[in-house]
Amino acid sequence: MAKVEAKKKGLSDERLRDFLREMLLIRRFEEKVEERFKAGELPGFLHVAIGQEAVAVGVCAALEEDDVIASTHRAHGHTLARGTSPNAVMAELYGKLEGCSHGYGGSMHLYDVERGNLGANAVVGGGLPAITGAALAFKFRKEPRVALAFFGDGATNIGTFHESMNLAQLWNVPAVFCLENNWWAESTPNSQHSPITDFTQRAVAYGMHSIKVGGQEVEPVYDAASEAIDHARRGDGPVLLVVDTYRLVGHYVGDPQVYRPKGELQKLRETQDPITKLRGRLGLSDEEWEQLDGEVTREVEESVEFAKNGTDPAPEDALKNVYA
Amino acid sequence: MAKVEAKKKGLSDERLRDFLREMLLIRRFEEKVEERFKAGELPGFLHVAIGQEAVAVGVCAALEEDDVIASTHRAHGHTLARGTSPNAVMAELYGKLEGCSHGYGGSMHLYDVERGNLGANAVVGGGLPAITGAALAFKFRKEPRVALAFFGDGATNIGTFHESMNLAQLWNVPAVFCLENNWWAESTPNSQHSPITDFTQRAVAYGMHSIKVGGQEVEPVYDAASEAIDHARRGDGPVLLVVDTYRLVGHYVGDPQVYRPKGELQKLRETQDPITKLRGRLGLSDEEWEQLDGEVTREVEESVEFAKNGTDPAPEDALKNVYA
Amino acid sequence: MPELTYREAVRDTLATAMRQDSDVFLMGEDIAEMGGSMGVTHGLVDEFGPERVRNTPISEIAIVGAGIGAAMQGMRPVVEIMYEDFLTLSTEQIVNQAAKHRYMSGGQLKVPLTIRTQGGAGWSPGAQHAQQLEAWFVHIPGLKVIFPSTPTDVRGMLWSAIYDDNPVIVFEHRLLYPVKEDVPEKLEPILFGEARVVREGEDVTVIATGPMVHRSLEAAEEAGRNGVSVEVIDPRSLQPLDEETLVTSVKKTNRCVVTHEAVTRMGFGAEVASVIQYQAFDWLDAPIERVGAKFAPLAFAPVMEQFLIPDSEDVLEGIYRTVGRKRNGD
Amino acid sequence: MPELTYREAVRDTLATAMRQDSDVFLMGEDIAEMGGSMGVTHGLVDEFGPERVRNTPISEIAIVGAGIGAAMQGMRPVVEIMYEDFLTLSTEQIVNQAAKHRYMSGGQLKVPLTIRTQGGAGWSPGAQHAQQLEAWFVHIPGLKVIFPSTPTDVRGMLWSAIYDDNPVIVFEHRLLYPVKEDVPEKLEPILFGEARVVREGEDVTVIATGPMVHRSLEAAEEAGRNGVSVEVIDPRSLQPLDEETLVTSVKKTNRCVVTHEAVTRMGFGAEVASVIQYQAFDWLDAPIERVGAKFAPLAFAPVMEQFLIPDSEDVLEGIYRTVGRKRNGD
Ligand SMILES: Cc1ncc(C[n+]2csc(CCOP(=O)(O)OP(=O)(O)O)c2C)c(N)n1
Ligand SMILES: Cc1ncc(C[n+]2csc(CCOP(=O)(O)OP(=O)(O)O)c2C)c(N)n1
Ligand SMILES: [Mg+2]
Ligand SMILES: [Mg+2]
Repeated sequence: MAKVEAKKKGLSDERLRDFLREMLLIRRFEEKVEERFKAGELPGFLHVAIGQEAVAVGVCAALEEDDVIASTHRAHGHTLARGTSPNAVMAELYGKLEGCSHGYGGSMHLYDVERGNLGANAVVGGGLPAITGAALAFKFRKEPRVALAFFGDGATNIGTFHESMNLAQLWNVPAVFCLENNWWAESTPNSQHSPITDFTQRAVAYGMHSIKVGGQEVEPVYDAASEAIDHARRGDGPVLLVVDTYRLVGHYVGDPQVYRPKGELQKLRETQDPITKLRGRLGLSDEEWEQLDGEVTREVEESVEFAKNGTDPAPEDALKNVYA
Repeated sequence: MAKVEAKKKGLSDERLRDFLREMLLIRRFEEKVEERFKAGELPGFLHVAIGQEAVAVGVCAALEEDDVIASTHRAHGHTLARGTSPNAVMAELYGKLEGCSHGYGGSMHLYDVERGNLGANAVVGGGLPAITGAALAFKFRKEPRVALAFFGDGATNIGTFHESMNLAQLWNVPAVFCLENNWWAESTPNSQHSPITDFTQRAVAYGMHSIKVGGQEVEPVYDAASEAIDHARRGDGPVLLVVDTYRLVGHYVGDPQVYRPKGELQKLRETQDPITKLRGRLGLSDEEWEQLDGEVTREVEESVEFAKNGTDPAPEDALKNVYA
Repeated sequence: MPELTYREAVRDTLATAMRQDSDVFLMGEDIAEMGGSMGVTHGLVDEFGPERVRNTPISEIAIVGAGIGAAMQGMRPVVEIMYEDFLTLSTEQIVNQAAKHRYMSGGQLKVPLTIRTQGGAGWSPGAQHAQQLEAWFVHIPGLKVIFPSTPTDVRGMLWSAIYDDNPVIVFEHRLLYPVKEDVPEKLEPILFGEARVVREGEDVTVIATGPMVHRSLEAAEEAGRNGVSVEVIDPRSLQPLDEETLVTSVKKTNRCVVTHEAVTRMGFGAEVASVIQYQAFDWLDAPIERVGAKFAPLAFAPVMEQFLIPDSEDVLEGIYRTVGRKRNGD
Repeated sequence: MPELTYREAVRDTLATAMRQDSDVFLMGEDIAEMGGSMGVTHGLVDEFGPERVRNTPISEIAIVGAGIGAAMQGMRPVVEIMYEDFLTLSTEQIVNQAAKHRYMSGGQLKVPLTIRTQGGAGWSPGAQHAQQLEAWFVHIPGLKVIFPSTPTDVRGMLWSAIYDDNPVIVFEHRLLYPVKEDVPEKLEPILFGEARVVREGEDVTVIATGPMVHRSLEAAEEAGRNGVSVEVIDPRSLQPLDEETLVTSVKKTNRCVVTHEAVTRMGFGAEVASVIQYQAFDWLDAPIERVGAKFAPLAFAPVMEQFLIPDSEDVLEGIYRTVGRKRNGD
């Protein structure tokens, strides 16, 4: 495993401000989703990524335009960070034709193929084999592209993870396996789902290169992701990128979290908020903060308006798109 | 990983002679199977374990009577070593009611529940989850029993292997995962199925204890297996026992082995025959050898007679045993 | 007669079995503190502890397989697969192992394993959280398959599943969990292979499973108001199947509608229709109607989802088609 | 007109596609030097190299999934699953992923993936190496399912599968590989959804798949000698299904036998029988007969195995039952 020091090439403050904006946009978007769900406006069920914004933003920023990703049930952040507009994501959550999956997918199936988003997956580990296959296609075609899968710590317990990692390393394809370790799989803590706490150990089984980084500060995440992605793109093989992070909310919106140790959440929210950290790092004045917050909040509000004004599919549309 | 020295507590020559007898019995049994298959007497298709006799014998000798095993498509050796009579195994290969699975199973589904053989599995990796579950039952019931799964190097690529290992370690059950690494999965060499050559690396992913030993000498196999089994029985957790060995025949009976490098087989047969090695170790005279060989050969011949004189099931028997 | 929801009935059965029998234990994702994603096992970990109410990793094939292994040792594990969609990850162990160990061993082994799972659309869970796959398992000799539709049935049948010496798959349905009913004071086991005549009638037999039992009852009421007398039968256990009760009813009514929430094509209704046309051929006055989901994955947007899955209107239309008249007699 | 075996026809199609199209490649266990466990891909690695004829680890779920990923990038992978029994390990990716990506993305994606597999009893492979599971996949919207029974059909249909923009599962059958036939000089694509009338007849329609097509032809000859004129139809593609050809035939003959090697209960024949009874109700003079495997896993001992799986005798009996007379007119 390579140790990643936050390389002191250093990102410009401007770039970091862009990251902050993106992270805050995701945060406000997720909060709005919680609110609208509780208000009974959103069908289905939802998972938000509050606390994990630096992972989505840091990793997606390190990708090139032609790269592809696969996401998970906790998909809003990845999708926004990959460039899909809040309008398109929110419209999808409202089940509208203007949604990024045209109302067919929903929260756990956000797609944006034009932006290299091959889709969020509601089956844990479900997206990993396809990322391996996409990377294989890039290798076949000698295209300098990388395929990256997001997944959680819980997903490392499923067979698809194992088989995909083994295959990717064996075939030396340009894939990055980005493990967002938030220490929980729903209500099941690390200690009840995995016999290890250092997830880079998973990579040893395949002789795969791994990189571990803390996920609450966006700059090191970006650096580590860049290193992993470059490694894969160079043809040096796939990488397991372990990002240790925190889920600062319930598993799903409305989760009473009876299983969570009292106080854990409060403490984490106070000490491990990636947005607070980045704001501090940038030394933003209250005024600057208010302005930024105002902007993204408006963007999110507008996405709700956009979504509500969107077009409902016709019932019979349900019979379209079954086959190409 | 613990390094296992062939502990010089040393097995008595008598015990080793028993091992040799057992190994030779398996060898002659397998040769007979090849012969009878080629003569068109045996239905279905068959995998023999010539070259791997020391693994079956060394490992099974280290088990207690109340322990249980699960085997693979290459099951004859394990089954004989676990104490099922050649008669019962041969009768099964002939599809007779006297067979150890009463004609319902066949070569890849040899069972002998009375002797703790929970069955051979024709699905690669198929038996591992049940071994984990059997071990869990022992733990529940506080019985000092161990459950052991045999499987091959190829099986380490399948999801059931991963999930079973993870679960076994997480729950600290008395299971031993005995990997018979013969470097091939059918026609696919190690280099085309696994990105590693030291299979103890697989255990690191679960923080599982592992032991590696060469499989062509029965004594170290026995010692390593004893250590692994004791470890599990003591409650110290499951163990991955890697036994590096050689398949001195084709994958299946009749396999032309077009894929195998010229000369490999010949060389291995000359240098890596576990029976030759043990015979040398014991310094058996030609006379002693002839006598032993005569005995086991007769036993095998008799098993063929027994099988041929066995009872064919009635056609309608096929509708029995579907439900308990 | 206590009133229980379907959810409580499942919980009550599990608790009762665990209280009397140390061989019974539960495994599944998030079944402990969280009580499972549907809250079914809520509170059980407090009474029975985390060893017997085991949270598992996300390892659908291994937990079914571990259940098989424990069952072969004589325990009676109840494994929960959170959604039927994830059963697709366990099929190898269910189909090749659980279903066949007894057979392949020539009768040496038993696999008293219960697999509980749930699914069902109607709440926009999307295409990977609502499939109904019971038909698959009916195709596999060695498995038993049940799909109880009421609190009383699930209580009695889950009990029988736990104490069956064969692997049993119990299909529950998301939308049935809150359904309430007075149930017998004492848990009464219900044998498999006995269909339940839910409502008697003379003109048409509706054979319905799971949520469609309730939707069919609504349709039957409405049809009754229009002068069509509908008999509703719930097979409850799909394997073994009580062909006799179904056939007897159709021989009386001469008309049949089969309905389930799963996709119509190759759904369980295909088997039922085949059995009925075969055994009641001379009694049938109209083709057997099948009412199931239309041929598409489950769309997210509620308007599309509703279009795909069958409701009481669809059953009613099936009833009217089979009695040869249009809705409202026009 | 060259003569090809079924095995050679598959190989010829794969080679032809790979020659003309660098997007086509093969993945599967032991498909390179060994040519697959059935020798189907024998020699292809020599012509196309190990990159395009890729041996894989024993990773059934990942290789199907990798096929999905490559297909989403516009390649046309052909994945081989050695035995249908092992498809049970891939079902999650087939059912939740391959079948649904297009739909869940609202039409953004295509998954031009071909999955070839084979199974079939009759040579004592035991209970885990001979199951026929085609019915499962017919239940899943988004998949296409074909089961060609002759060299000509497999050649033309495998071609169409490779060039279909949807996931297609190709069921081959162990005992069909050596079957020989004169095939057209040039590979002619065969569209899905067109059943083939294999033999014309007036009295009974036999709808048969895979090896049962051949066994049904034998039965038809024998029935003919006894004065019963049998039409044999092979649907060839099970999804989409050419209902019209099947129904038209039954409307002509007024009698129908459906046969496949898979277990009868919940087998593909259940769907066919349901469709026929519905659409040809008024034309049917007898209940539709289903002839499939009896309800048990596949036993090893040949005498038990033979008892379980249907042969031409069983089809013949089905034919005689449906025309209302016993064998040999007694
Ligand atoms: C195969 C499968 N099993 C179970 C579930 C139900 N489920 C949804 S999310 C989740 C936990 C996932 O944990 P992790 O991978 O760590 O992701 P996180 O939720 O922490 O982001 C589970 C069990 C599922 N979606 N897929
Ligand atoms: C899940 C599954 N996939 C494929 C096969 C076909 N198959 C039978 S044995 C074998 C190779 C197994 O290799 P390994 O595990 O190393 O055991 P060995 O044959 O070397 O003893 C394969 C691919 C199978 N039986 N099960
Ligand atoms: Mg997590
Ligand atoms: Mg091997």
